[in-house]
Amino acid sequence: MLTALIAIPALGALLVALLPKGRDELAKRAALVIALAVAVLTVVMAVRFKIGGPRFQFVEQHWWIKQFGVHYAVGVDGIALALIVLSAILVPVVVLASWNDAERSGGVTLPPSGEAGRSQGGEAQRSVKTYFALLLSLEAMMIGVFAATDVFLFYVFFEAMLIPMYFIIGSYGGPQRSYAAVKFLLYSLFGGLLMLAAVIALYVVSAKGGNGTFLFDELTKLHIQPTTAKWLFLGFIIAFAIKAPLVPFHTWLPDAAGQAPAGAAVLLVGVLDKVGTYGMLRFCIELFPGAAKWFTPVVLTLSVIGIVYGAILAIGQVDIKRLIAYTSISHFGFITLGIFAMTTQGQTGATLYMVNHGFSTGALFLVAGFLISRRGSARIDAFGGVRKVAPLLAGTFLIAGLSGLSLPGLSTFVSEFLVLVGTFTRYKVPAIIATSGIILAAVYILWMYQRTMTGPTAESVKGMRDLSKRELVVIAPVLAILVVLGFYPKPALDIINPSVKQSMVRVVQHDPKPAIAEKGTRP
Amino acid sequence: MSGVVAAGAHQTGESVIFWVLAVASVAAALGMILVRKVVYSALLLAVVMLSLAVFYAVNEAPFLAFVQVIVYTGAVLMLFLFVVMVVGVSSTESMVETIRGQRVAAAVAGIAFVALLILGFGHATLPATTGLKDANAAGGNVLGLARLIFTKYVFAFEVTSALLITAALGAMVLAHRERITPKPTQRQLSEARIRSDRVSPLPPPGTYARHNAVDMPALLPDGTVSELSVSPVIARRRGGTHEDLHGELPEVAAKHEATTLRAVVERQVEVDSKVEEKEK
Amino acid sequence: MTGHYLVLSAILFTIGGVGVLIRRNAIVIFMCVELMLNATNLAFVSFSRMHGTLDGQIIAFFVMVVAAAEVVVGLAIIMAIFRSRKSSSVDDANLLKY
Amino acid sequence: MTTLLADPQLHAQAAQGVQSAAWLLIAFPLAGAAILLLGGRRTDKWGHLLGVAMSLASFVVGVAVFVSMLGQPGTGRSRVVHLYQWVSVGSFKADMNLLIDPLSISFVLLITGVGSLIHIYSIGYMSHDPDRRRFFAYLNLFVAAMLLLVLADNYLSLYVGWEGVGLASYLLIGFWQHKPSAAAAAKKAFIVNRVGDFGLSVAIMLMFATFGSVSFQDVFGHASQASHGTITAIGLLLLLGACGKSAQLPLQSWLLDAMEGPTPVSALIHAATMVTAGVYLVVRSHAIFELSPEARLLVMIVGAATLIAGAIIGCAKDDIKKALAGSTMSQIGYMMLAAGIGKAGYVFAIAHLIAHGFFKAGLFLGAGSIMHGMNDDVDMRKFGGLRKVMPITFATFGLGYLAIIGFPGLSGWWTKDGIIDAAFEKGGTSGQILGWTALIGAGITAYYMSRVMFMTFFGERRWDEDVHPHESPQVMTIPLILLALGSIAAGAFLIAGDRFANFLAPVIGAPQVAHKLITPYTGVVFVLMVAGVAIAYVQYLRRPVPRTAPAGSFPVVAARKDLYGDALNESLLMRPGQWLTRLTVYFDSRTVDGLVNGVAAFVGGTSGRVRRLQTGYVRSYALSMFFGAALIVGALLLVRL
Repeated sequence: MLTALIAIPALGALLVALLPKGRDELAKRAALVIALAVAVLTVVMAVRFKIGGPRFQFVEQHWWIKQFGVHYAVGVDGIALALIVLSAILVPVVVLASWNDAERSGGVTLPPSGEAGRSQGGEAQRSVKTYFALLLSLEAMMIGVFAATDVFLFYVFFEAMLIPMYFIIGSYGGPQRSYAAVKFLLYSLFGGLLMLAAVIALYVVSAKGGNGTFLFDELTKLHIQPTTAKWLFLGFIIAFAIKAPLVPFHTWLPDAAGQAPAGAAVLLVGVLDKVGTYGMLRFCIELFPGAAKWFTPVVLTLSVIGIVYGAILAIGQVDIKRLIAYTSISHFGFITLGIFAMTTQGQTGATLYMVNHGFSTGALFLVAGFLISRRGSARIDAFGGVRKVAPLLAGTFLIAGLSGLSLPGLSTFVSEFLVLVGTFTRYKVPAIIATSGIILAAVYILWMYQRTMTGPTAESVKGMRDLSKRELVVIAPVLAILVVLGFYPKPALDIINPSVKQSMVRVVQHDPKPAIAEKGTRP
Repeated sequence: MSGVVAAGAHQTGESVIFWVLAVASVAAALGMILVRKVVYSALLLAVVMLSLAVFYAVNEAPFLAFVQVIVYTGAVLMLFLFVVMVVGVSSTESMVETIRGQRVAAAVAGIAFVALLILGFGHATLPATTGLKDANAAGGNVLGLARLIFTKYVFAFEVTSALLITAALGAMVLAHRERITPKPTQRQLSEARIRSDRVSPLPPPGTYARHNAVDMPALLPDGTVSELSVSPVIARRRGGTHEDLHGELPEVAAKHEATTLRAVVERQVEVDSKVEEKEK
Repeated sequence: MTGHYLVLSAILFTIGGVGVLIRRNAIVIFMCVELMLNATNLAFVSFSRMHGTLDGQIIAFFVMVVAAAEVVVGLAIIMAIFRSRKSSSVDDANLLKY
Repeated sequence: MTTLLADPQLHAQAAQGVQSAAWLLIAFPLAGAAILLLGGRRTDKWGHLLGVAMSLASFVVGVAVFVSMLGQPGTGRSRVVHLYQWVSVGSFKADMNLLIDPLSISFVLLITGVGSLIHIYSIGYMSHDPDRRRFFAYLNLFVAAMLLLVLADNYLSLYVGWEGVGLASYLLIGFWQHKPSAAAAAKKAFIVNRVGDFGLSVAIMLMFATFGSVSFQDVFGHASQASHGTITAIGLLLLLGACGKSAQLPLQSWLLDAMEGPTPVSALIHAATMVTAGVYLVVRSHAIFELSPEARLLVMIVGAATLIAGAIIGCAKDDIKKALAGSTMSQIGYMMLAAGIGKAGYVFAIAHLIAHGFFKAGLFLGAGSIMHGMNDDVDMRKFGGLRKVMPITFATFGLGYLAIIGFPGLSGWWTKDGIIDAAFEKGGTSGQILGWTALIGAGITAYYMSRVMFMTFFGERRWDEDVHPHESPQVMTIPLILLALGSIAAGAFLIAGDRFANFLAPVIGAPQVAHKLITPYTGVVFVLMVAGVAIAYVQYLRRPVPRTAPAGSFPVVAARKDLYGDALNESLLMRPGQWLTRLTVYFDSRTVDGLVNGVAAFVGGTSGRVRRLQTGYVRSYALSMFFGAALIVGALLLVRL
């Protein structure tokens, strides 16, 4: 089942890429059909996922490179399933959203060429079908990276993901796209190299007792003496800290997301960065519990700094997409905070946060993409009073924004509150500082909304048309999910909860008991 | 150095030869790299090679000595001279160094290198020279060599032969120039000559009282130099002064001759005019 | 005596090396290389005498063969360069640089 | 300390009968809002009627539940309606349950009752506004959120309602978004509310960390077991949340700007319901506040301080809505003061809250109908002599005015004097100080309310030329009349014979001492009230009111500037905040990014220089080879020696 999930988009990408040159419409429809097929398949898999069942389900395991003990091992537990569902839903939305974005790369520099696809001079005409082929191949690798239970396979997908994203940003992005693409690639590769060293070291350690292996289950049974565990942990954590931008390594995200076309930015921030936090949760904590506990104070301070620092930076931005990118740096601070608080609420909250953040920031990027493609510039002061001219666009932008500042009633609130509560039970001060993040969140979202949407309608915005049917069909499901998950998060929680409990048991970590229980019942 | 000196004490004759020829060869080698004219370097190299041949002989390698003399000095060095002739016998080059700091660095590197080597040899404890008497015993040096070549080193031998063939072929390919245009026949040459503006042969080079060198340009009636009188190949090679022109350049010398010639002619004219006045 | 010969060959070798570095004319450089080769031959021969085996001479013999082949090809190259560039100075052929 | 375990509120049984239909209370307005918002243009024609219908339906259900509750004996009054399991992760459980008990049902009635009247009123008021449908959608959304807030059975759902109400107020204040001032006011309100919500969320986290649960039952049940420090901390954090929402002193700056919203919004949200949420929170968590006297003391101090500040601001405002907003702030100060007093004060706090709901809504709607007549002009200096032109509005406004200044017999007199007596009965120096501040507050209230009355309805006409005020249509005057009746009867109905106290007993415990009607202080209050009215009479009726505001002395100027509340926020928070943001953005782009680009530039630079080594001259390469050879020989020697 999982292999099918990886194979379909990969083959689809190939198919779309091989279509004859001029047939853009066909390429788009084919990409949409494939993406929808994958989405349906994922939902079927999610439904058939037995809640109480064994931790890893739909497991497939075959030898890949026998000599190194590398398996093609795929299997999915609650956490991975949630993230695969997220990416499977986001991709068709993105394909539909960037229906005619491919011709106008990033909607900023390129002259909007006519439907015939001829562009009057300027940059070479970008082929639409390569854009969609890249998106589908990206989806294949995303699902692969979450489904891999063999550390080597995980690493291969972890690195392979960068290639399509690099090309999407590189050739379809905004004005400084090449700078952003190279920066993104170098940052992630640097991280990837450290991780490769750690993976190899892990193999060597596992090879001591019997033949070496990369299988996740065997590796967790391995007992690694503390100092090497710390080094291995460091190797993994830096790679993931770069991927899910923790503060010192975050400068690539605003550039990459700022320059990427809206659809790609959704996938970049919505799913690609989640691989970092997923990696922390799955590999850093479960493989090296001792080291994780040792490093926790460092990571906690970094994430708290990330929350406040990212939020303050977001307030100061002038470009919409960069602002949204900085907000997601702040959100990633919450996720890592939740993961390293090592309480069930914290980790479940963090996983749910990953899913919600995918939808909420995805929605924000989509609407921002519509806004920017209409006006042609991403600067906030280029807009003003859009609400009068395009109320529907303003409304969706507001809902997406509110999910950004995690308004209760929307799904982001549930996850954020779980993360904060989970952290508070064990580390009081970081939790309180992190909670101040919600005030900053309100400031950056509402200030942006006020400058772009309200007030007298600016001249340049007069002719802006409201959401088209296609755009509505794109944004409606995402917002619906945000609201439904906000009021009824039970299905998501039921999937995530057991696997987090199991991982906590494995890490021999139990939640701190309430204060009164410890003191016994006073009269 | 102590070990070395002790070993050689008894062959006085050999050491005499060694010291004489060693000094000669080192001087020749230094000369070779320092002298300006290329031909002189080639000849000095010959001196070094010949002294080496003697050294081979002294070191009981008569066959090599002869090969050195005949093949190496005889053929290879002559090839050098041949190329020097073609390329530029007189292309004396200026000894000004173009690359900054090249000379200093070369000197430093050289000294360091030789110092290290000598240090190394000094420390090496060389065993006594056993001499090649028994090796050459069965039929002399050549047979010994032959026996060794065709047994132990036969593959190396075959490979070198292949090497030589390819080298020869390579040289031919490199030096060969494909004829782009068909070789003009005699008829075509004459027709071209008639069609060209100059049918008469080119003026011969100038011949003057004290020198009749081929590269001396002839003078036209008005005293200017005729370019066509000297063949372009030689003209191109003319650098520097012509020895027997008292250090002057050929053109200068020619002009000098012209002025004297004109002076002679004008004086002749004055004399004639005075004569006519008298007759008037 | 072998030590003497070795020192002499070292000196000749170094002179050849320095010659290659200093002179600009291709042919002179080539001669210096030949000088270095001869210096090594001298060392081979003296070692062969020292060890009492003919191998040293055989190697010297082969060195000569290789040197001959090298000279042939080298000079052909110099001729070709001279024909195209009208100068035999090594420094003129410096297009392959930063 | 009363043994809390016996507190009836903790044994809420499952609801039966009509009470299990309580979820309809929230469902109706929520459905209304959803239909109107998603419906779009098509629902324009009948949109507002649907809005009113939903609110009325919710009111009817509320009354039904209230009636069914009256039938039960004392302890059986609090019921829990289990809807569904919302969040359960490990030991953290929060279900979407509705707690129906006397406290929450009285709030439900207030919200839906006054809410419906305001819905009807806004049909008339917003009749010519193109976005009327959206207005009613937001009003319904607000009612739904407020009901969720008061009906929640655990702090987390309360928090959802809490922020939902914040969102609704943001949308309604910024309803006329083309006005930049409205958009800015909306944003300011939401952010200041968010600061309060920060306090509330940290309180909830602290509760979970100490009690292992967030539902009222567990928290109040085990409250006594927690350490005194944690309880005080929770109390203070709850107070911070309450101040945020009820615009109490530290976080009061947003209320006066909130007047940018349409008047029905000011009436519903910023007078009757939302701003009272803070008081509800304090009264609901009375078990916590009773355990920590420090927290209670702070609540009283905040209440008293806001009381005085609101009154002073109210005196200096020429804009009728801002004056009423100032008075709202001070009245809520009274409620906070009462809630802080403890067991004795809760009844009066809630009673005053309900009475205030009626007459303040009446005043605001009256102001709305005046503005309606004076084509939306709010400057009282341009009113005057409106009593003959708008008789019904004058009458209803007058009744509301009498009620608020505490004219004996009307509702204000019952509840406010009750608070003042409770303050004095508390005893001790703090009791005296608080009592006297309340008394002085009552005096100032009388002064500014009379000022509003005289400037608007009495004196000569100072209207602009093109203005010709007329009485509002019936659809606006009927709610005014009903509210006026409420402001007359409400106080008496609640306080007389401790009817309200017994009704609330299951929630806050039985009242210790029967409330004496005439106490020594009622006389003092009456005297102060008359003095206030007299001063206002002298200043604003005898002397003609200048059309432009005279340059006032220091206190007047300060009051006009909301006692420099905004200036304080600006200099303490806003300016350093902007400066910090600019600095961090600069820091991020220069150092962190600079570092990265710096490394790249360094590598580029060095490679540029190293490239120069390739001179192209064969002889320099030969030289490096020679040096290499020398090194190798050296190394060999080194190794050998």
